[in-house]
Parts: sequence; C-alpha cells; structure tokens
Amino acid sequence: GDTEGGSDNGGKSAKSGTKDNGGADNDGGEDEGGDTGAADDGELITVGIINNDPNESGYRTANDKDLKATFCEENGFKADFYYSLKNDEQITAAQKFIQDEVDYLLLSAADTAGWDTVLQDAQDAGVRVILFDRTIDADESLYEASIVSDMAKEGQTAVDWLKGQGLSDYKIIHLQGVMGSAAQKGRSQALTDTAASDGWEIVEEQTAEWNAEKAQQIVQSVIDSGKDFNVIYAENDDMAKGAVAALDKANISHGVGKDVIVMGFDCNQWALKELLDGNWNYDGQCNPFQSSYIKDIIDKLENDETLSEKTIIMDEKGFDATTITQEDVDNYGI
Amino acid sequence: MSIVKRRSGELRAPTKMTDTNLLTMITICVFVAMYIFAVLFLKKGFLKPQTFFNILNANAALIILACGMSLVMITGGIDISVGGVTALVSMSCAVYLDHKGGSLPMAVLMAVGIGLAFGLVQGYLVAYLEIQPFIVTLAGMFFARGATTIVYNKPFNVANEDFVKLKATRILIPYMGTYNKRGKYIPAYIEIGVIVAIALAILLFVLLKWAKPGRNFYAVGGNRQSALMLGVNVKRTIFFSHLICGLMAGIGGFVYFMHVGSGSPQHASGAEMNAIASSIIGGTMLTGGVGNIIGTVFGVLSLALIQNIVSSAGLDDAWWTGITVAGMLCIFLVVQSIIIARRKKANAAAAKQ
Amino acid sequence: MQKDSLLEMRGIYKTFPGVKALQNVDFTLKEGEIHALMGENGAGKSTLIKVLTGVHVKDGGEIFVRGRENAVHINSPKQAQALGISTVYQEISLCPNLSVAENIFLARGKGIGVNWRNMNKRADELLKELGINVRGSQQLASCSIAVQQMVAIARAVDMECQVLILDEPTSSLDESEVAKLFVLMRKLKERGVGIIFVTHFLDQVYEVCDKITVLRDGKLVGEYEIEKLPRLQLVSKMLGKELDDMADIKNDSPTFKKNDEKPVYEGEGLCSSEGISPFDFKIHKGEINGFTGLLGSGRSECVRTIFGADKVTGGSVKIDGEPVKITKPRQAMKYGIAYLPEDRKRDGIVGDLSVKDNIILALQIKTGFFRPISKAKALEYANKYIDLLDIKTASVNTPIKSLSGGNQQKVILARWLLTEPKYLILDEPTRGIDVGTKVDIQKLMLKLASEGMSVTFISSETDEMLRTCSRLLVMRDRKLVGELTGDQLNQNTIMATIAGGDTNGEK
Amino acid sequence: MAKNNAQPQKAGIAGLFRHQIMIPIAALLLLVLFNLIADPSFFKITLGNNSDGNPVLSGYLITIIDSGSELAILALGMTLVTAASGGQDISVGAGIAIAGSVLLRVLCGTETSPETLHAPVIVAFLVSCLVAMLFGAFNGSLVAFFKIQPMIATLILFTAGRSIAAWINNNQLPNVNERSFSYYGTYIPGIPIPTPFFIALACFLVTWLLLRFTTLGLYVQSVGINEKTSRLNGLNPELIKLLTYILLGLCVAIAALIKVSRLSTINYSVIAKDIEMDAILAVALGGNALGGGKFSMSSSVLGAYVIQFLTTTLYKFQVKADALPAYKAVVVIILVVMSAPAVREKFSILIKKLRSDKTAAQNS
Ligand SMILES: Nc1ncnc2c1ncn2[C@@H]1O[C@H](COP(=O)(O)OP(=O)(O)OP(=O)(O)O)[C@@H](O)[C@H]1O
Ligand SMILES: Nc1ncnc2c1ncn2[C@@H]1O[C@H](COP(=O)(O)OP(=O)(O)OP(=O)(O)O)[C@@H](O)[C@H]1O
Ligand SMILES: [Mg+2]
Ligand SMILES: [Mg+2]
Repeated sequence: GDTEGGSDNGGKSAKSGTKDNGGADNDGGEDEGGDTGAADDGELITVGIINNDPNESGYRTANDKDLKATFCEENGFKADFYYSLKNDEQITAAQKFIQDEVDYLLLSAADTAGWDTVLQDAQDAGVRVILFDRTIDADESLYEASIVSDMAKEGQTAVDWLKGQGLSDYKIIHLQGVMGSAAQKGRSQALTDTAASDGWEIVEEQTAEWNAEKAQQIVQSVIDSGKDFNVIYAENDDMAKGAVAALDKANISHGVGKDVIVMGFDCNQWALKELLDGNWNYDGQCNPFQSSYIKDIIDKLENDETLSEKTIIMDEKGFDATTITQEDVDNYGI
Repeated sequence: MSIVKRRSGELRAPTKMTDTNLLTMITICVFVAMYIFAVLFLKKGFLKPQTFFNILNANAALIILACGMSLVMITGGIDISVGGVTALVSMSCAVYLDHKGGSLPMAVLMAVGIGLAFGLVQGYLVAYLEIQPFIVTLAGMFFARGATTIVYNKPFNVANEDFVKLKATRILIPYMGTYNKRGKYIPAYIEIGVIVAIALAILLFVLLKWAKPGRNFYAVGGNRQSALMLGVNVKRTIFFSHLICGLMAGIGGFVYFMHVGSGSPQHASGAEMNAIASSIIGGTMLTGGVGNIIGTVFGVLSLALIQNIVSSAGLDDAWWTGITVAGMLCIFLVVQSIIIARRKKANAAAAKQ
Repeated sequence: MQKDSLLEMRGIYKTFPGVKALQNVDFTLKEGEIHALMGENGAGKSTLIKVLTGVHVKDGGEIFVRGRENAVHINSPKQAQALGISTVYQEISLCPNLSVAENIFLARGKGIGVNWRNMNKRADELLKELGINVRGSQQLASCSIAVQQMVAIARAVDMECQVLILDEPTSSLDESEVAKLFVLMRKLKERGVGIIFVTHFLDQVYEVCDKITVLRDGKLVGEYEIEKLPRLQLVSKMLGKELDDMADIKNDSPTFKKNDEKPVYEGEGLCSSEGISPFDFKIHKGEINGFTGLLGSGRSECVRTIFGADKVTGGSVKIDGEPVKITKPRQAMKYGIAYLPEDRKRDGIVGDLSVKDNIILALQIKTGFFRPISKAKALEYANKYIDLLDIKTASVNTPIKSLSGGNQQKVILARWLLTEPKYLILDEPTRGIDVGTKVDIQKLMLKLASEGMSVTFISSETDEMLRTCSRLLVMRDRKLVGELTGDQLNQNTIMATIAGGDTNGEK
Repeated sequence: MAKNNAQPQKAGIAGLFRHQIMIPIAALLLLVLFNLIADPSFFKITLGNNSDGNPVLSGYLITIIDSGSELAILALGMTLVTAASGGQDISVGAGIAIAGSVLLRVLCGTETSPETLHAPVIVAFLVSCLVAMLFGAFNGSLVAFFKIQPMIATLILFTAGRSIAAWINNNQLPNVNERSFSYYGTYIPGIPIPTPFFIALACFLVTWLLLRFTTLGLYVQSVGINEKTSRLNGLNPELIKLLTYILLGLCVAIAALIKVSRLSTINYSVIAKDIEMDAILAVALGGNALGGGKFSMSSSVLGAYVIQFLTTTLYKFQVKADALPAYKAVVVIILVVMSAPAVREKFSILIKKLRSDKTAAQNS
C-alpha cells in the first residue's frame, strides 16, 4: 500500500490529505455560498450528479434509483445526471456542470485520483461539492462532505468473520474489483493484511474487474491447474457468482459446511437468497442508499448551518449464511 | 485505320473544391450550427466562452491523437494503439515522477520516447513486413494496455512539485471571463496542453499541405501502386506515418497526463475510437487519400460538443447519453455520406464531358 | 556496353508463380531512337518494362545504363527516375485524389516545400504546350480517362530523362492526341532521348518507330530495323506462325439476310440516367451490328442501357416480340443478354478470384443462389474455354489479376460465352489486344452469328467493324444520328455521318 | 500490393502448405509445443461428476473448446462481413448485450428474479435473434446503402448498444433461476462435453453447408473484390452486404444466448467486453485479408480457438488478468510476423539457397 490508506479510512480521523495536496490552497470559499440566488423560495435547487453507469452492478442500480427518487422536483431539486465509468469523462462533465452554474455537485468518482483541479474550480465558482459512495484522493477542504461506505471496515468485518471460521488452513482465491477503486482498495487491504499476519495462503489473486465472466474464467483456470483452495473472497456479488458457476461446473461443493467458503459483497437480493439457501457463506453489506444523508446535508447548508462532521460513514453489516433470515433478505437486499 | 476523335470539350471551370476541403467545410458548418443550437436552446452555460475553452482543455490530448490518426488514415492505414499508448505514457510518467522522484524534462522525454518506440515498431511491421495495420496496432493496443498495468496497476495522483505547478498553469484569456450567478468573476483560461495541441495541429497541417513528404502521404493513400510507380518511396512513407502517429500519441499522452494529473490503467480508454471517429467526422476517409487536419480538429470539437450537449440537455436516464451520442453520430455520418454520394455522381458526370 | 546505347538489358529472367514471364531477354536502346516493343498479349512486354523500372525485381540478368560503369540494380521506380528513366505505364498509374499538377510533380525535384502557385503555373504551361484541356489545380478524378493518360504522358515528358517508356499510351487517346504525342516523341528523339514504345497498333509503329524488338512467350524473337521488317512479317514473328488469317475474313462487307422473325431484342425510346437521348434499337437473330461514333459519343451508354447496367429511366423493351422489363443486369441476363464491358479492370475482372471462378461467375449467378456449380463441372467449363480462346494462364486457379491484360479480356469473354447468350454485346473487346487475338475474336463473332447468336460490337477501329458488322448505328453527341447498311458501309460514309454531313468534321 | 497474399494454389500437399489455414494451424502447433515443453499436464483431461452428479469432462483443453465457442461463432459472421464489405463490425460486443438483454426481458418480464419463466427459452431466443438481426440490418444498410465505412458505421451501435441494452430492461439486471436455462452455457445433464462447443460446432456445420450448397461464398468474395463487376454480372452488392451483416447478427444472438446462459444473468456494461477485437483478430489470424475478398471460414474458426488457447495458456501461467493483453500482443505479433508474406518470402529464399548449396555439395 503506497498512496491509499489515508483517504480511505479518512472518515472521522479527519486527516485525509496525503502527500498530494500541494496544488490546493484553501480560501475558505465554502462559507459564502448561500448568500445569492440559489436558496430563494420557490426556486429549485440545481444539482449536478455525476455517477458511475448504473448497470455496472446491482449496487449501482439501487444507488441510482435512490438518488433519482430523492432529487426530484417534488423535493425542490432540479437534478442533472451524468453517467460514466471513465474518470476523464466525469471530470469533463464536472467542468460542464460548473459552467452551467449548478448549486451542488454530487460526485461518485470512477477513480480516486485526478480530481483536485476541477474541485478547486468548483470552489472558486462557488459550487459546493458533496462526495457520495466513493472517496477521492484530494484535499478535504475541496468538498463540503462525503457520504461513503467504509470499505476498509467492510473488508475487515468480512475478514474477521473468515478468521472466526477457524479453518485449519486457509487457501484463498482473491477476486479483486477494478484496481484502484475505493471499494477494491479497502476490501483488498483487509484481506492482504490479515493473510500476511496470520499466514493464510493466497492461492490466486487477480482482478476480475467486478466482472462475473472474468471471475468465472479465473476460477476455472485455478481449478484446471489442480490447485487446492477452500475460500473464495470475491469483492462483489457478481464476481462471487462467476466463481460459483465455475465451481458448479467442476463439482466442487460450496456453501455452508461444504468444501469451499464463498464470500461476496453488496447484498444483492439474489445473493442473500444464495446465503439463505446455504450456497454461499458470507455477504458484506455495502449500503447504496446515501441520498437521504446528502439531502440532509444540503438542507443544512441551505440554512447556513455548519456541518458537524465532514465524513459520514454508512452503517453497514455482514451476513452469515447460518444466521440470515428471510427478513434480512427483504430488508437489506438491494 | 481508326477514327477515334472526340468532341472538343470546353475547358471546365476548375473544380470548386477537392473532396478534402468539401468534407472539412461540412464539418465546420455542422459544428457551428450545433453550437448555435446549443446556445439558443440549452443552458446558458454555452454562452460563456469558458464552456468552449473547457471543451478545448478537455480535448487537447484527443486533438493531438486524432491528428496523428488522421495522418495514418490519409495513408490508408489505421492506428488503434493510441489510447493504449496514452495510458502507458501517463502511467509511466506518473510512476517516474511520483515514485521514482524523476524530473519533469526527463518525463517529457520518456513520453516522447514511448510514443516513438511504438511508432517505430508498428511502422516497421506495417511498412516493411507488410502486415495489416489493424492487426499490428491492435496488438500495439493490447500491449500498451497490458504494459500499463504491469508498470503499476492502480490509479494515483502525482504530487511531484514541478509537475503540479505545470499542471496548474493556466493561460488566462483577457476579456473572456464572466460573472456567475453568485457574482463571482471566473476568468477564462486554457491549459498548456491546448497550446501544444494547436501548435502540433498547425505543424502537421503545414507538413501535409506545403511539404513534399506531406503530399506523399496523400499519394500513397490515394493509390498505393500508383504512388510507387510515380517514384514515391511507399514503404518509407507508410513507416513515417506510423512513426509520426506514435510520436503524437506520446506527446498526446503527456498532454492527457497534464490534464488529469494522475496515472491509471483506465486512462484514455476508448480514446482510439474517439480519435478515429473525430477524424472521420472531420472528413478523413478510412480508405485513404482524403483528409485534412483542420477538419480533424473540428471533428474532435464536434464530437466533444455532441457529448456536452447531451450532458446538459437534461436527459436523466443513464442510457440516453450513449443513445443520443450515437444518434447524432448517425445523422452526421448519413448526411456526410449523402453529400459525398452526390458529389461522386457529379464527378462521374464531369469525367464524361 | 556499346558507346551509343543508353540502355542495355542482358539475359533478363523473371518468373511469377507458375509463369516464366521473361527468359533470357536482351534489349538495347540507342540514343535518339524510338524503339517499338512488340508481342502478343502476355508476351512479357509490360513485365520487361516493370523490371526495368524497378516495379518487379528481376530474377536474373543485368541492366546497364549510360553513365554508369557497372550493372545497375534498380529496386524502385524512384531509382529508375533518378537514373533518367521515366515511364508511362499501361494501366494509368496516377493518384486520383490529387490534383493534376501534383500528379505531374509528385516525388520530383529538390527541396521539401510545395509552392502551389508555382507548381500550378508550371503545370498549366506544360498542359497548354501539350494541348491538354485541363487546369493543373483540377482534381484528377474529375478528368476523363484520356486526359488522365495525357497527364501521365505530360509528367513523363517533363522529366529530364534520357529514356522514356510508353506502355500502350495510345489505347485511350483519339487521333489528334496521338498525333500530338508523336510530334512530341519526335522532338524528344531529336534531343537524343531514347524511347521505348509499346502498342498494338501497327500503323503507329510504322509511323514513328526506328526499331522493333519482338517478344514471344517471354522469349526474345529478335531485334529488327523497321525498314527491314514489313508488317506481315512482324505479325508472323509475333505470333510465331505465318499469317494469312487477315485474308480469311472476307473483305466485302458482310450481308445479313433479314428474315421475318421478330427481332431478338427491340427497344424503343431507351434512355438512362447517364444522359443519353432516347433511342430505338433492335437486333435480329444471327445479326451482327455495331455502334460507331467518336470517343465519348455515347456508344457505351447505349449498350449499357440495353443491358440495364446504368439506371434505366425510360423506354420499352421487347424480347422475341414479348414486352419485358429490363432495369437490372440480372434481368437482362435472364433474357439471354450478355455484356462485355469496356473497362475490364473496373467492370470486368474480379481480381483476386481465380480464372476458373471468373469464368463461371455469370453462369453461376444465372443458375441461382441455391444451385452451385459443382467443382468438377466448373473445372470442365474453365478448361474448355481456356482451350477454346487460347487463354494464357498458369492454371485455372491463378488469380485473374496476374494475367496479362489481353488474357484477362479473354477470360471475361469466356465468362459470357459460357452463359450461352442469345444476344451478346461486346464493348471494345479488342482494346489492348494483339493482332492475332483481334482476328480470332472477329472470327469467333462471325462464327457465333452464323450459329444464330446476335451480336452488338463496338470498336474504335472502323476496319474491324466494317469487316464484321452488317449494320452500323452512328452516334453523335449522345444521340443516335444514323443507321448504315449495305453499300453505305464504307469509311467515307461513316465519317460523313459521324461528322453530320459537314465534311469538315468536328468544328 | 501488400494487402494481397492470395497465391495460386498448387495441387496437393504443396497447395495445402500455401493455403492460409496453415497460419492458424502453425500457431496452434506452436502453442501446443510450448505447453508440452512447459507443462504437459496442460493436456490432462479428467472425467468427473458435476454438482448434479452428471458426468463432465474437465481440464484446460475442455476449457478452451468451451470458452472459445462464442468467439468462434462470432468469427463465422465476422469473416463474411469482412469479406463482403472490406471492413469489420465493432459492435458485436454491444450487440451481445442487446440480444442478451432482450432474451432476459422476454424470459423474466419486468421481474428481476422471477420464480417461473414468462416464456419458453426458445421463444425468447427467437425474439433475441430477430432483434439482433434487425440491428445487423441497421449496420448493414449503413454500410451497403450509405456507403459508410464499416468500422465507423458500426461505431454507432458500438456507442449506443450497451445503453440500449440497459434501456430494454430498464436498468435491471435480471436473474434466471430456472436450472434448464443454464444448460446452453454449461452442460446438458448426461453429456460430458460443454454445450457451447456443440452449439459452435452446429453453427460451423450450418455455415459449411451454406457455403457448400449455396453460392454465398462466391457472391460474397466477388462483391468484396469488385463491386462494379459483381453488379454487371447480375449480383446486387448492397443486398449481399446487408445479408452478411444480418447473418452476423444471428451469430451475435447465438453468442449472446451462450454468454447469458453461462451465468444466468447479464451485466450490460461488461458482458462480452472487447470481444469485437478478439473476433477481428480471429479473422486476421486465420490469414484473411481484412480488406475484404477471399476468405477461408475454417481458418477463422481455428483462429478463434487459437486466441482462446492463448488466453487459457496465459491464465495457466498465472499472468495477471489485467496484464494479459500485453502477453497476448507479443504472441500475436510473433504469429503474424511469421506468417507475413514478406517474411515467408525471405525464408523461402533462404531455404532455397541452403538447398542449392546442399545439392552443390552433393554434386561435387
Ligand atoms: N504480377 C504478376 N503475377 C503473376 N503473373 C504475372 C504478373 N504480371 C504479369 N504476369 C504474367 O506474366 C506474363 C507477361 O505479362 P505482361 O503483362 O508482361 O504481358 P504484356 O506483353 O504486357 O501483355 P499485354 O499486351 O496484354 O499487356 C503473363 O503471362 C502474365 O500472366
Ligand atoms: N472526351 C472524352 N475523353 C476521354 N474519355 C472519354 C471522353 N468521353 C467519354 N470518355 C470515356 O468513355 C466512357 C464511355 O463514354 P461514352 O459511352 O459516352 O462513350 P463511347 O462512345 O462509348 O466511347 P468509348 O467507349 O470509346 O470511350 C466514359 O465513361 C468516359 O470515361
Ligand atoms: Mg502489357
Ligand atoms: Mg465506350
């Protein structure tokens, strides 16, 4: 781990600036936002929302739906959406929103890096930025708040659970998400650290880029090679699904009390069902419903209240196949 | 005996415009029309000069890549490695500057070097071993993309001081700034990359228009066999087209790097398709022999403008972006094709006179 | 190397896969001499030239050029240019996307800048001097074939060269342009330039040349002074047999006995998108007729309209008296019409396909999508016509594009004969074809007609038409202006009709 | 000049050696040889039982014929398109997303995870075929009637395709729970060889029959080489180009069925990602000129399996998934360089020389 770390668990520790905030000098622009225009009664608050493509995963679809439901005209918002999985396109869109003079810029960045300049521009123009879902690698003063999942914590919860299984030996296939995304960093870090300290064997560590197809191929290849493994740690449900497809083909049993432990993240409804059926063992929650928090923050800012904390961390838990109930599936499935 | 004799045709007025110029004109007109449309019907952002400058800033690298691409396409080839090279350049420079504590000039050299190396190898394979350019450069793209992740597989910001200073340097444009609704004065600016892009575009334009080696590119693209028989060194011309394109990709990669300020394996993904599409929109033909750098520049701007219009047209569902961009592209291409077809007919009729 | 020779080629060998194109060929060009290179189609003339100019790499032999001690190795046309050899190739080799001036000056001269104004000016001067009716700034693609050919010539002449090679430059030129070219050639000759001239027009050879080198089947037959080689002997040297074939074709104009049957084809008020004025046309069973007129008078367009090759915009058609609709080649083929187009490279051959596939193509399309011709059958057809038309090819599987021009033409002829048409249209089938084959084709036509096929024949050489056609339709300015039969079939009447009664001919 | 390496075919063995199919065969042999030397266990195939207790074969080779199937199917259509229109369709990946989305939309209706399917699989498949062929026709008409260069014409769908796919299902990512649906992408109970291989085989056979018992091959080549001539000989070049794109559309739908069935779900933005590049590569590795004209179908299919062989080999040697393209590129370059006519010519001259030296030595 070289550059991450800082920004990822940067929540309440409130120290996020790693070594790269050289270009960003604060001029405290955030205080004077509310004085003109925007908050006039009857007028809609304009927000520009930059998000990843909703069909990236079930998680993202839920996230997008949630945002759309909240930032609608009935609630007093005029929202423009821009979707892209490409960081540079997102940056360009941010510049565009600044030109369009939105009041708020909501941002879920594709990459953690590369955002400081455009956020500085936003600040200079008096556009207030709120990060959601994903942290970025930029100085804290450049945004008002960030509402994110603590990926490192998610990872740690999962790894702790795994530790609790008390296997005689751990032989793990580690399927990573797109390298460099906050979720990948956090969830990988936990496993890598623990594996090193507890002497777990990582049979295979590959990025399947959130992609079920790739995950299937990777696991298939491990099976073909005849290597032994007893845990699949997939950093999202889709990849876990791909891995399981490969296992099924090769008649390797998986799930509660079987040969291979399957772990996923995101809590898709179908994934929780797999847990309920005992086909998978663990699913870590990643809460996509940030919009109400964002709305709170915007309301506060409009009323010139100060924010109590810069980083809000979503409440999340992990589910074990042996304890999960239908109720959980209905409540937490996305 | 033979009685071949012909009606004496009158001297026709010199044909109005070459294919190249015609296509360029179409592009420029469409661009202007779209911009006017945007100003009239979309958010007021389009009235601000900075919106235009932002398009330039964001697309400086693409302009450079597309110019190189046009050159290759004019000679009848294609280079789909440019996006990969861009990613490789930015990642290498980022690692070099940030992890290895390298210096800025060396980083620039490195960027140019990587570009040249790709151009050299691809050019040799295409020109001298006569392998299909699509395959060679497809392999080039695969290689560059893979190599990028081998260099380093995560995105990260570059904190090198010189670089950050360079990246933050903005060239302010006087009298173009505007006040926003909060009463703040926002100066208008362009980035250094834009200057580089414009300079390179002009350079290439001059090369293609006023230098003999430049005309050889057109000759080779128009008819390879004929060009050979007219005494053009076809292989060398093709080689140089790839070399220059590689060089442009290297420089473009660095400009891209300056714009985003980070290294990432995902950088510039799909840039090759954007570059090709821009060139085509700008009037360059994939079949070779026709093309113009000015057209290419406007091609890039048009494509960017389309995306910009779509993003501020208030189309909320994610799928609209892709569908609308494609729709506009489709209309554009069909119009272009109809105009070219009519023109061809006119040409054929002229040949009969 | 002899003192006064500009160029000597010794023992040249060149083999293509399956073809020995050149075997031990010697060739000498002296200062100030116009040297004809003669031979049948596929004899190796173009190959010899391409070896000389570095387009093909020779397999053996030596080339000496004046001013160089040792044998030179010419690997590219550029080197040939540098050695003072400039060339006009058989197939026009210019870049259609560039302007006329650029085509003239491409890859020439020193310096790296392009001075457009200067270049256009010089081009205009040059073109004017040669009497070519275009501007330098015009895009080449918008010029007619003949003009393109003249531009190629202009380029070659304008270069300071000591050797000028002209490979069939005259096949698409009209008389006055040929005359201009000859004046030019003589001028260059006086300056001491050596000229290699390839043509199938014997008249032209005897008009300008000093010497003749004859090739046959890739081998040297000999080099002769022009005075010492009368026509008949030249032809027999080229063909390798004594020739009295010309006499075989009866010299009196063929007569055609009109029978009472309905015409095989009858069209009324035909016109096409290519701007031809509506015309009527009919042909009877076993008749040979032809279109004549100046180049560009619309002969091709007429037959293309008949075949449905261009967009047909009007007119009514009857086949054997039955009204039918012909707007597409497919329909014409269905009614037994076949059409051999004039530009074989563009409209005739399918370059990468084998000779066999090229031969069966039309028949196959006629038989239909679900009834492919079996391999054995295809082979049989191909071999039959290769024998019948004496097509020179390495094998039935050779791609057609590596055949010589004349042989490609024969393959296309074979393609149409194979469909057993009732009515065959031949548009310039003899262009670029050697004398022997020309006669063969004419004989074939007569034979087919006697077997009941109707034939329409277009040729730029009136003699050919007079020898074969019983009826001539005269075109002027894209209009059908006359029809000649019987006694009217002679040069003078034809000329007069073409000129429109005005004896001064074209204004 | 360079584009064309069509050489006169000589009869018999010599002819075979000159035939373009030698290129993928040589590549395949090379890969086999490499694996034999590096680790012969690569070729081990074992018979086991899958989770349902049915017999299945497994091993790297099985993986290759399994995972290479989609590519092989696409290569069939891509070869035709390349031959007829002298360009490539880069929208096949997006097309798979669309076809897959349609398939699931019909199967699942608007539910994300229905208990029972809303329609029989065959109906859904036919609908998706229809849609894919429609999109193929769209590409084809842009190419044929508007004369837009194929790569650019298909760029339109390339840009829009995945969005359209998302739109069809209103951004839902449906799941099929029906077991039998997964048979198309995995195993049919009782048959130990993966189904995709059979599907690919069937497609290949149908294509072979099509080429054998119709004149499609000749028409396509003729149109690809010289459109004008083809028209004068009674063909309708536009129609034939259109036809090839529609056929490719069909291939896309079949590939989509396999892809979707493998996981019983879809992800629009990543399904069949970059498969267009591999499909084009397969055509090129098969020795077909990308500029159109002559083609050899079996070479393309073999080319597709060569690519999968390569991918699987690289996976076996634990090359990182994201670095994999780099190694692939190196191998591809080696392959195409070795098969380049210019290089082969040089080799044959060298061999000739060696041989003549030898005979000279014998004579003396
Ligand atoms: N590129 C090539 N590949 C294979 N064979 C060729 C090639 N070029 C020419 N040939 C063969 O070489 C022989 C000589 O052809 P060449 O073109 O020199 O004839 P030519 O005398 O110019 O005939 P024509 O009067 O018809 O132009 C022919 O049999 C031809 O098939
Ligand atoms: N003035 C001209 N100079 C040179 N080529 C011409 C000229 N006019 C026509 N042509 C060429 O001849 C082709 C056929 O034209 P058209 O049918 O009008 O003439 P044609 O009487 O058949 O003459 P020909 O077949 O001898 O060229 C045209 O497509 C054009 O390329
Ligand atoms: Mg010749
Ligand atoms: Mg004609």
